[in-house]
Amino acid sequence: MSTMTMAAALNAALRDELAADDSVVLIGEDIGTLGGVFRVTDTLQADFGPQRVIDAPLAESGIIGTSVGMAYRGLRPVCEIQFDGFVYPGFDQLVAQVAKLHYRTRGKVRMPLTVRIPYGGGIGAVEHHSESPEAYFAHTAGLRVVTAASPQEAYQTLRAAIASDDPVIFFEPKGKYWTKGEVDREARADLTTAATVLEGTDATLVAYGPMVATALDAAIAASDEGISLEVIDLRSISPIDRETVAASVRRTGRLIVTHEAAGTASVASEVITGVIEDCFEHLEAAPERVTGYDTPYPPAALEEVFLPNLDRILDAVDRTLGRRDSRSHAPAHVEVSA
Amino acid sequence: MSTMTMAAALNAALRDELAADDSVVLIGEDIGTLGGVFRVTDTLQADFGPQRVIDAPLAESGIIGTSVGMAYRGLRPVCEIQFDGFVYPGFDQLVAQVAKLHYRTRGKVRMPLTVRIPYGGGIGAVEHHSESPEAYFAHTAGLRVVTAASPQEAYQTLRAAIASDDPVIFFEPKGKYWTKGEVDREARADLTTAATVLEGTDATLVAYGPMVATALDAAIAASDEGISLEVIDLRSISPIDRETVAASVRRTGRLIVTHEAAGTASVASEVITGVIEDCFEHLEAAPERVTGYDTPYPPAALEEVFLPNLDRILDAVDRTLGRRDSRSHAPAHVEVSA
Amino acid sequence: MSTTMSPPDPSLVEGLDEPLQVLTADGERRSHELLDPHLTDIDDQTLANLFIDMSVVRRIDEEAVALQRQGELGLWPPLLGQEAAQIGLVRVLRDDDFLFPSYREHALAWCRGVAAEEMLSVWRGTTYTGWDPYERRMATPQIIIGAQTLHAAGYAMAARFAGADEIAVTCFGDGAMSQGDTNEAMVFASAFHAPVLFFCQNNQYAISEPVSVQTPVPIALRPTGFGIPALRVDGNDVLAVRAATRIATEHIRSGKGPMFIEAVTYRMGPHTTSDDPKRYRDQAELDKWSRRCPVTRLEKHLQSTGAPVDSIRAEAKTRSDEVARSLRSAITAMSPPEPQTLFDHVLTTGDATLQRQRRHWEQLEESLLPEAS
Amino acid sequence: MSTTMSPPDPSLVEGLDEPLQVLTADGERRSHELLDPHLTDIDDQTLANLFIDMSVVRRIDEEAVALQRQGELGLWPPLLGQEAAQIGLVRVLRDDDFLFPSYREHALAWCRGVAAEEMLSVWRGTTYTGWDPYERRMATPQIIIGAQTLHAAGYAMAARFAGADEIAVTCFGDGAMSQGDTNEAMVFASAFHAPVLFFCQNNQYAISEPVSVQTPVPIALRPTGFGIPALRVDGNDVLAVRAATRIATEHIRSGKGPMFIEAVTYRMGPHTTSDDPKRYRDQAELDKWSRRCPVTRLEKHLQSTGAPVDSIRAEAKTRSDEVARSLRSAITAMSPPEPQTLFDHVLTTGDATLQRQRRHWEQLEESLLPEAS
Ligand SMILES: Cc1ncc(C[n+]2csc(CCOP(=O)(O)OP(=O)(O)O)c2C)c(N)n1
Ligand SMILES: Cc1ncc(C[n+]2csc(CCOP(=O)(O)OP(=O)(O)O)c2C)c(N)n1
Ligand SMILES: [Mg+2]
Ligand SMILES: [Mg+2]
Repeated sequence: MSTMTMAAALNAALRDELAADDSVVLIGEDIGTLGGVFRVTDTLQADFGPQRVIDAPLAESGIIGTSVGMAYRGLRPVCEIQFDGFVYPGFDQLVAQVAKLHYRTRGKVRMPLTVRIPYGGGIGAVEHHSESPEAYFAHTAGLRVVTAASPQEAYQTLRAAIASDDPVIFFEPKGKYWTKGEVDREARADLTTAATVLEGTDATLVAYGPMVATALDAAIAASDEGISLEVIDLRSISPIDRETVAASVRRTGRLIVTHEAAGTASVASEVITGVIEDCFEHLEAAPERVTGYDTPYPPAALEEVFLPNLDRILDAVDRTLGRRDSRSHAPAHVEVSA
Repeated sequence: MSTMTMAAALNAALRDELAADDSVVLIGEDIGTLGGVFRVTDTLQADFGPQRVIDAPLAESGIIGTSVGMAYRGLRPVCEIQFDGFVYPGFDQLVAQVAKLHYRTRGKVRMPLTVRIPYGGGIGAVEHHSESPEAYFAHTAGLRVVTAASPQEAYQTLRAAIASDDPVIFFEPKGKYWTKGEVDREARADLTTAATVLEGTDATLVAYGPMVATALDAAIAASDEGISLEVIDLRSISPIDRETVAASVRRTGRLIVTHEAAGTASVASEVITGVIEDCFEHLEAAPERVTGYDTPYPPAALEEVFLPNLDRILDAVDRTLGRRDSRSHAPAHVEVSA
Repeated sequence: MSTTMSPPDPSLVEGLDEPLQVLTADGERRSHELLDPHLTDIDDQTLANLFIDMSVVRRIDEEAVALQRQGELGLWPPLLGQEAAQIGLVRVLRDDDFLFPSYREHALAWCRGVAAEEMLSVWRGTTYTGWDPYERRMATPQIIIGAQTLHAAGYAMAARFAGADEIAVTCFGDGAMSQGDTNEAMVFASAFHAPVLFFCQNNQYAISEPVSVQTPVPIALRPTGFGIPALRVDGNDVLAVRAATRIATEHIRSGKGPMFIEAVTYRMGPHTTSDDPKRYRDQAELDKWSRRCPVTRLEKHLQSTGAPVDSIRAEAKTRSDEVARSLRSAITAMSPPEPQTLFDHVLTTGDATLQRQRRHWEQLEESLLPEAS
Repeated sequence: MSTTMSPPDPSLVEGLDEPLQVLTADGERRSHELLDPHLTDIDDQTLANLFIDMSVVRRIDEEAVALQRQGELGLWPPLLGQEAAQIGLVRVLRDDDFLFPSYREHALAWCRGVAAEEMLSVWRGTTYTGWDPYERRMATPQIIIGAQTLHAAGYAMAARFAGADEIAVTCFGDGAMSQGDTNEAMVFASAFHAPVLFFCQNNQYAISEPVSVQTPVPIALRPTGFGIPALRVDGNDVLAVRAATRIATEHIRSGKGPMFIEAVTYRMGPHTTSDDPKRYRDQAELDKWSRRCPVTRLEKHLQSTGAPVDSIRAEAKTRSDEVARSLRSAITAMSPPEPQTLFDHVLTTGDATLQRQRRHWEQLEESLLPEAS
């Protein structure tokens, strides 16, 4: 066990996989000499050489497409997309090739790619640097889509993603890169189960990635008002661990789902629809979603308006609990934003 | 009024827009001399010239990206993507440029593009020729996403799409290209409202594009069993006309949503979540979705298994109505597939 | 840095003015300084084998078109006219070279041991993949234009990193030259000095669009801008393609990086069985190219060499008839996949959501069994 | 068809061995057969104006870097070292030529009348667009590498279809040469004979990656493969860039189709204010390029022509101080956008779903007003 930032935990996971398996190669823009714009690949090229940690030409389709070819020849490419907003030039190779090759070839060809995407906002960045495109990939059959909320999870989930024979889109909450936590490098994770990070009785609050911390803050604030929230970290965005979510909602009867991405046709829509299918009869109130609004991600000066926050979550909690007056949160709000 | 196929109605809409507005240009692969692989642009290049009906090099990003530039200079490009599965190379230009430019420039730059995409399956085609990618675009703020179920709607919706100052992704149900119907070329449509194509009292069945016909068949089959289904054609996939859907569900208390696309994080998830938000208290049973399964679109020999059909819709109707025995549909099934 | 970079080798492209050729349209063998050294193994037997290969794949093509007409196939993209380009290429590749084709390279599949019915199964709609890519060292048909070129570049990068000397070969058409992926594949191949052969069959058309819609200059010029040497060869001259392929593969295998071949040929048939070429090209053009038919050309050449043409022709016919016969019986006997296989191979491991969908489908099927009603 | 296509003009690219230059690093004017005819208007006043332009934009750049340090900006991509490339280009374009830049072309914006604070507002995070693209005939910064090159090609296609004689100009970097979009832009420009100038500032780096990661051959070779003539010019020589731009724009305006200029320059600063170049390049390289500084070079040249350098320098200083002063007051006075503007301009017309989200947000804000608690 040792304390490290999430960025360091990801670096450790990559280092340990590179060391453990010769077929693992990293490819991306500026991941070599520079060590990545977030330093997640720092020192890896120096230690494993330019053929295992590859500085790629500036072309995302090329990065994904050549990784498909490398996978054909038995390698396990780990692609880095520098920022969320730059994955779209590689979208065709991801949805038409990476996601489909195993199905297309009836299992003959496996695509054990991992595509690392630093994602999410709240960091005061310029356009295309704060997006949350996970729904596009969750809607795409043939891909696993995962994220992590803590250094420990980042470490073990990235290792599990690289070890998986399925293509995995790994969304790294870049806003949490510098948060610290204990990391046990012996711990292993599966890619399929959600985690109940806080037990509660009044309502189920589902979050993942960067929103898990906010969800826990909301649970604390709610508890000040005698509301007990159960907080679930989805971890796997696709497929979703519907068992864990439904089991919780059966107990609480109430559901709130939150993420940064816009709400329409989103992961929140899916979690809510899944719960409707799994345990409608247990719902005591309409599930609520607290997500980014249906606008493009805005300039930094407006991102606090766009992003779901404590107040919006607590407001939704109130609505599911049939308590309409949100003012009571003003103190909590002041507290937290102080 | 005259009777024509949907393909002919689309051709008429393009012809009438080209004639009505000099700034309208068509661009796509094989849309000139050939008149498009579905003949939707037949004779248009001969009549309006190669600078208004442009045979483009084989590059979808190039088609969308140069259309953005043409729009900058005041043109209204109508792009044809030859088949649904070929839109992904143009995805970056669509979501990062077309969808964002109006927002990015605070309204200074408008992107009155129309992107025509023949979509959907059931035509025994090869890979990448039968997909339904609408959810990717519905999740993308800044785009209008529409479709049509009849020649009349195809005509008026395409004209409205071209006339709109918003970028519009127009999904053409290619499986219905050869269905005939009356077309009134004077009729005009908006791009925002859903249509109640059949009134009913027991449950609301929401469909769009190619599934509207199947939904109507289901309503007929259901009526044989004394079940009265209200069928709503969404028409606008994004934004969704939630008013119309909610108003219906408030009356029927039950909801089934159907489309060909895979169900996870889909338009069906969104319609159901929207209804939950709008009229949860009116729901007498869990809403049901009847969609493509969460697999890639399969080879032709398996598409009948993949696609939602009469039986799956009626089965869902039974479930919302708490009637479990589906066997009663066997005759209806035989009837229809005969 | 580029400021101190040397200008490109002037001999970066050969055949720009006139595609490289050793067999004239009349089958006369012309001597060729660049190509002849790579044709020293050509004897009557080799020529006969090439003729038989080309005849058999043409017959498979004809059978496929007929089977499509009879409703046994949903679609078929004929290779008619491109036999020399494909046979000239594949017959001098090494068995461990890996091929990344588009959808029209039936001759490559045939020469890699793929049964005709396996090829056709994809176009019958029973599967997306007719053979095991690893067994044949050939990926199955790629329909997304240009996508496979990046796969080949990546495969070649991996081969180079592994210190192996096999090469990757990717086939694509004139239309594919416009796709970002094809150009990015040249970027990566050039940047990583990857052992990959870019083989472009310029059959003059992308469906209805003549190559002039894609580029006003010869295709073989394009790779030179990426620092990739190119050969522009008469794609209807099987010996020229064979020699060019040898030049390119020797260059690539010796560690000199990627190469590009533009095989100038002609798609004598429709784009696919659902295409009607009369809408966009005239008979005169077709006639002009018919006179350049690669199979007739080789046949004439065999005559000129005094080879036993009649017995070779007979041999080709016998082989073709056999293939056609077994193909027909195999295709008509081909049963559709089991419906539940729809749910297989989405992920390599179980997925609860999909399992649940599968179970629900099974229950519904169960409830709909005729005897049940 | 390509079989009958003529080989490319051998003069398709100039400056491959040595970038075209008329001002040596020491500011000496060398005669140049190709460029001199396009510099006949150069006199002391023109030189002085160019020097002042370059000095002012460098000062804006310095101020922006300082403001970022002080927390007034979130980020800034310095143009330091690329003044000659940008001023040499923009000062000979016509006012109605439309520019499609990347994010580093501050000098272009300045010369198109954009106020410094308008430029910086984007990097302050208050907006994505600091000016009206139609008013300045210049699109606002494009961050997706290569995307704007297709916009320029399309704009030029529309201009040609309209029979207009303005041209489109797109700026991008060495890294952008690897993107599919940039290559597709050359495909479309070439295929449609579009009046577009591709202006690549090869500043030797894409963030940390030297240009050798993108291509082993000179960038200026790339467009020739698309049939687009190219000029490779010393991007730190404002006169050479000016002359090259004139050659290119005359070529393009006369209906001869697109052209490409590679301006060989150097990013003397970090990629952006959050970059640390020490991690990937050494002092020696920096020193080498400092000796080629475009501003010093022009200053030395002014001296050699006997121009009143002191007064020109003074003039430049006065102008720069003015700009800096008004910039600072404007930036610090700049107020953030109203929160509810988040919901504006998604679509051009109302959208019920978003209206509803906006109303809900307003109600929540309302309920959270401090006085309410
Ligand atoms: C990305 C993409 N866009 C469009 C298509 C539709 N399409 C199929 S084949 C074809 C023409 C290809 O021409 P070419 O590359 O010359 O190959 P050929 O068919 O002549 O062998 C087109 C446009 C496709 N398959 N993929
Ligand atoms: C599609 C895309 N991928 C990655 C990035 C991240 N990125 C921003 S600038 C840059 C380097 C660009 O280098 P170059 O084109 O040479 O322009 P320069 O910054 O040197 O002016 C990269 C990789 C991006 N903005 N867009
Ligand atoms: Mg072709
Ligand atoms: Mg650069």
